[in-house]
Amino acid sequence: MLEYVGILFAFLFAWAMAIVLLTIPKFLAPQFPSPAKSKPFECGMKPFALPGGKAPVHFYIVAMLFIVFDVELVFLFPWAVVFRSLGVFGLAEMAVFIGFVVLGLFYVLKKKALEWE
Amino acid sequence: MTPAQKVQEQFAPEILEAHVFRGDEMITIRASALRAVAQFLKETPELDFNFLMDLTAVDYLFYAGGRIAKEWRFEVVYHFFSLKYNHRMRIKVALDEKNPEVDSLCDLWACANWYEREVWDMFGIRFKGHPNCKRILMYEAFQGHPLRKDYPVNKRQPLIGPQI
Amino acid sequence: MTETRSMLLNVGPSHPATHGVIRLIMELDGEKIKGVEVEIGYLHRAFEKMCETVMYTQCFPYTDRLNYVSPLINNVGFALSVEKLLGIDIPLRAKYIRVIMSEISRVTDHLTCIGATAMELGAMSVFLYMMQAREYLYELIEDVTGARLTVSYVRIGGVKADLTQGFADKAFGKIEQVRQVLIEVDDLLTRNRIFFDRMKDVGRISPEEAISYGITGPFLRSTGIAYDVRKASPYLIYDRLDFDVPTGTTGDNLDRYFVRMAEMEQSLRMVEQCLQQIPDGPIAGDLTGCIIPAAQMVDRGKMGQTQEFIEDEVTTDPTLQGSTRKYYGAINAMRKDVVLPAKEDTYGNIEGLMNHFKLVMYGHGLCPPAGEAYFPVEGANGELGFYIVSDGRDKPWRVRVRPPCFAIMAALPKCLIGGMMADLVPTFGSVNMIAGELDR
Amino acid sequence: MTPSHASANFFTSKLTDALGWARKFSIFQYPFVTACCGMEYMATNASHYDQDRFGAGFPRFSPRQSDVLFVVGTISQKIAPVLKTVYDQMCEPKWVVAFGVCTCTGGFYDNYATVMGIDTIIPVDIYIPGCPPRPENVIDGLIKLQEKIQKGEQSRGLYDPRLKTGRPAGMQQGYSIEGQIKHREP
Repeated sequence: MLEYVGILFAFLFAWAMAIVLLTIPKFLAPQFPSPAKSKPFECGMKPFALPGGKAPVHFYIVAMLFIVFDVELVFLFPWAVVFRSLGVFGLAEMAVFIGFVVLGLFYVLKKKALEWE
Repeated sequence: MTPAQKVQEQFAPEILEAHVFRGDEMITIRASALRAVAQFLKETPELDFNFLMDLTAVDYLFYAGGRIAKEWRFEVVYHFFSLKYNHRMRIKVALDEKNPEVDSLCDLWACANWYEREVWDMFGIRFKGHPNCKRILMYEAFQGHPLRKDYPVNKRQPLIGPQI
Repeated sequence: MTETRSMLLNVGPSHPATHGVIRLIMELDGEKIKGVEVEIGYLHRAFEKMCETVMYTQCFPYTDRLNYVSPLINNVGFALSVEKLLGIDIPLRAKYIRVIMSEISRVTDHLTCIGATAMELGAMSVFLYMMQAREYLYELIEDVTGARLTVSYVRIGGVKADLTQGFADKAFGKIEQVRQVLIEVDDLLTRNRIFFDRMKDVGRISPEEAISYGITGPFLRSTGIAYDVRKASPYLIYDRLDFDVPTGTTGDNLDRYFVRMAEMEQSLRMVEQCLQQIPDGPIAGDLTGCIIPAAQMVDRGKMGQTQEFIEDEVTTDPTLQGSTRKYYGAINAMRKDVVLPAKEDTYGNIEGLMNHFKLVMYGHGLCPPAGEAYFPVEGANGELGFYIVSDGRDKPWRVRVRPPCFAIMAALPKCLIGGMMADLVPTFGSVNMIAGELDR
Repeated sequence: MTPSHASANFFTSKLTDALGWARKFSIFQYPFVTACCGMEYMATNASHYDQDRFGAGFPRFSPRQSDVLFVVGTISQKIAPVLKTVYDQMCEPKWVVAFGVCTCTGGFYDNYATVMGIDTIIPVDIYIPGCPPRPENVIDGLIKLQEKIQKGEQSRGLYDPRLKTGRPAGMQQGYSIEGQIKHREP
């Protein structure tokens, strides 16, 4: 149980840092809100469309693909920790896992999902 | 046969003035003849003016303090250049003060679009047939045409800031 | 029924990609550019109106703020146009000096253009190397003209001052250093995969479109047409120098980069040839010699002993940049109604004083004959023409600058439409739009 | 909390000094570059006259992330509203540096198209004269700005050009007499 205390402290420290950094400017920096300051910045001109309008579907596809490969990366971390003890068996297991994801990559490339047409 | 002589021989009635100064040939024509002359300069094979180098205007209001008489006030000046024959030509179109208007050459040379917008912006000379003859250098709210001789040099129309 | 609408985006005046003063209203379909509307005029400073309110010689400070990246070429262009109006010729040494300074100024222009484009594509170190190379050339320009950027060095009928002592070998040294930087940048950029892919086949323009838009300069030469004013209608002494005009083939960003790099090499070669061929006139540097103090000269003048004054040199006040008669004849046309007399004559004898008075007093000044002249010069972005109308009085009636990058900016939508949003950055960098020259 | 000098007790003065010190060496500048001064701005930023030695080397191109507005080059009437909007959208504490004589007083462009000095539209902290100012001038201006930041001062107040921070009303008028074309009777 004891070894998990480290993670708890890391967690608390992260929250503490976030809270401190967010609140310090409230005390130290001068605040002068004005209507002009709240408008979105578009190179000094009046923006055409306020943000939050509709976005084309290509962005969505690219975002989804990123999520898939990012999650695959997350699974590699636990393997990296016990890499030595698992030995060849771990390597084979991971090769299969990565193989499936690379198969997915080839499918995406063949389907031209990354092209911007 | 220099290009100027060819144009003079072709469009004799339309020409108001033609002279050579320091090696530059220039011909002043009436506004109505501009499209025909431009077509002629561009299409005839031995002239082949494929470059419209520059298009500007000059305001001759009260020229030289009145010592030199000028029947017209504005002159729109076209500088043509031929890449093949490497010769240049200057055509000037005389416009009086009441309604300075001349045909647009946007469809012959694409660069005429912006040059004509600038001449409209600076001199207030209208171009018939120009796709969108808006101001190009000054802002929309600007009143008047600054490069005219009767526009004082530091008469400001500020968008924001003090009204001086 | 799904209705798709393109997104209107403002790549507005204050944006790093548009170098601060151009507003592009982009019609975007996701990342693809469907339509562009270019809005300029954010740096319109009324150059042409100001030139109408000042005398001819006072226009020079305005001309070097036109294309402020290569200011000397504007000065030379304006001076040549007024000299054509006056119909005067300038001494050979002054022509050589004008060509040397123009070519150095052209190299600084290309250095800034390629440096800025590379920085906008992420190659920060190339920008710093290019700025370092530009500092070497600014040192050269500063030695001769006194200022780094806004030099106002050229005068109608000659140049302000002669080259300094030892300018030639210092210049050879600096040119060698700039060549080293160019080799380094060539290694860094030309075979760099990212740079190559970002620039290849981006912002293409066809030769017919380029001609129809009246584009000249590196932009036109990159499409394969070898039109260069220095070769087509050689002025000053460009017919004596051997240089070739580099051209590209496809007219895309990469070809414009190659054309500018090759042109820098040609310009450096030209400067070296000029420094070897220049007719040696007395260099302005040596100010010693048997000279009479000005006060003593005035006393002798009062007593009428003035015959031998013309040859004697006068120690003018050290703040008056010392003696100018030594190199006067070499770099100024012998026209009393155009060029200011040498310092010694102005303070030494009454003819010089009257000559100086007639030239600088309001209303008297330099009065070209009534008429007009157009003189094209090869600027860094293309053909830079000055069309001057004079009415016989001392102020120009109309000064019109043919801005080379005006036509290129008119053709910008042609290069951008169809490309991706990110292609705007390298294309705009290779257009080398200089706002001072564009909006005048 | 605008730092005031009157009766700053020990704690707040030490905090202001600490804040001033921290802000002084981490200047994020918004380069509002328009004209020829931009070339000298590049030279000042490059390796020879390095601005980064003073902590000001990192230009930020969004007013949200920058605290010093470097106005570099002539400000024409057309771009004046843009400059005003960018200034308004900057977060506090903010300073403005007028880089070059065109921004200080309009320079020799006394005509219909130029704003004669940006202090007629926004309050300015440091004026760097010169056309363009040599990089040494710019760095000297930067050091003066750092002293101002260290003291926590800021040219504040509504930019009412006539009264508080703008130049005296007399100076506002088009003060060049010579350049004016006498009105011509046709």
